[in-house]
Amino acid sequence: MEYKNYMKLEFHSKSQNEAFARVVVAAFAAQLDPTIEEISDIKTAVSEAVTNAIIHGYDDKNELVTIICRINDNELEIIVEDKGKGIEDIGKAREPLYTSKPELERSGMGFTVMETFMDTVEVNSEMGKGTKISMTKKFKSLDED
Amino acid sequence: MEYKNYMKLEFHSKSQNEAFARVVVAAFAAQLDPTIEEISDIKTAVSEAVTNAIIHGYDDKNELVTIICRINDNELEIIVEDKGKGIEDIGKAREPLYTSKPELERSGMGFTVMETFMDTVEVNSEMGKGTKISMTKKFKSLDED
Amino acid sequence: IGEIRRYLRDNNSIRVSRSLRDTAYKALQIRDQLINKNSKEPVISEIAEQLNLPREEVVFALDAIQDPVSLFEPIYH
Ligand SMILES: Nc1ncnc2c1ncn2[C@@H]1O[C@H](COP(=O)(O)OP(=O)(O)O)[C@@H](O)[C@H]1O
Ligand SMILES: Nc1ncnc2c1ncn2[C@@H]1O[C@H](COP(=O)(O)OP(=O)(O)O)[C@@H](O)[C@H]1O
Ligand SMILES: [Mg+2]
Ligand SMILES: [Mg+2]
Repeated sequence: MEYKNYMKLEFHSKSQNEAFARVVVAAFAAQLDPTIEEISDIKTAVSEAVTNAIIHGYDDKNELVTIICRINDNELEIIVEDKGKGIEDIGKAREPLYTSKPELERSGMGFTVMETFMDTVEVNSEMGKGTKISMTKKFKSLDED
Repeated sequence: MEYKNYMKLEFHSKSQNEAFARVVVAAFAAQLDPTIEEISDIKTAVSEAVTNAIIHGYDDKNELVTIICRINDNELEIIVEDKGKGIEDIGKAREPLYTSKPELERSGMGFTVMETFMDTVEVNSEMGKGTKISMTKKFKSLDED
Repeated sequence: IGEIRRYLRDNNSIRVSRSLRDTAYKALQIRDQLINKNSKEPVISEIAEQLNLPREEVVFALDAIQDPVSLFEPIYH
């Protein structure tokens, strides 16, 4: 049977909202009946994308971050979007260990983490317009029943 | 110190999203360090408002419900909105035990419950345009410490 | 009097953060039992059912403790 669901969340780009955003996506994903490990994968990926929007996209200024989640059968799509400064060189940004803020002791592993825990990660960005990260993950759980 | 935060959530008017919406509001309210009782009050009120939007506002058709939460110091404002059929007589709708759907074994106590558990409840509605419930609750938690 | 007031207050105002952590630890216990019983990782609905809570609530509670996965993973050095 086809199963679809959708939600959109908008929140202030404050660091305390990172944990909130992570819980919202995980709670939505609960409908796909994941394991605790799968939930933890999703939360990790969302944390990285949201942290990037807050500290890189908006340079810690208070603006809005948007998350859209779509469920299509057993696949979850997560989009994290900011209207911030954008990424100049996406290829370089995605390289492991690359960070434009070494002074903040960033690890430069955010994109690598997203790629590790999600099945697909797509980055769209325009300088001065913002950045959109689209990630998908398929859940085994629903197949098995 | 002044403290402010904001979030907006949009989701399909499916009954399985009621538990999701309740947890989202609870997770947002968590930053006010609420007691178990306070969080349970809020969840109960949100459940009633969201259920009303789904079954009365949209007559179980699949449309969008919006929740906005604002924190102003130790006050939480929750707005639950639908673009559904609207309420003809708000005064009557708010009366304890009044329900337009007795056949569904509704208790008619939704608004009474919201009024009991929240400090203020405001209802705005226009026939054919939709309904907006605005509720506020002050949290003692932050005052005491 | 201050002592009594503090006692009453503490007992009437248990923070939700504490009850979330309690739920999370219970969820991890149940997860462990299910792994032992079925030799496979349980899904969230199986845990939620035993806790008699909606799945969403269990997911929310689990976020209250740090990294629930690594807590239960053997550590190799
Ligand atoms: N939302 C964003 N807006 C602007 N730049 C970004 C955004 N996300 C990532 N970047 C850029 O990509 C780089 C690499 O990101 P990431 O792998 O997460 O490492 P880190 O966050 O540790 O720097 C960042 O240093 C930043 O320059
Ligand atoms: N969002 C809404 N859209 C349209 N009508 C509504 C909405 N919310 C409440 N109502 C009307 O108000 C009445 C009373 O609501 P409530 O007190 O929650 O009782 P119940 O849901 O059990 O009927 C409902 O029966 C319905 O006619
Ligand atoms: Mg990063
Ligand atoms: Mg009702």
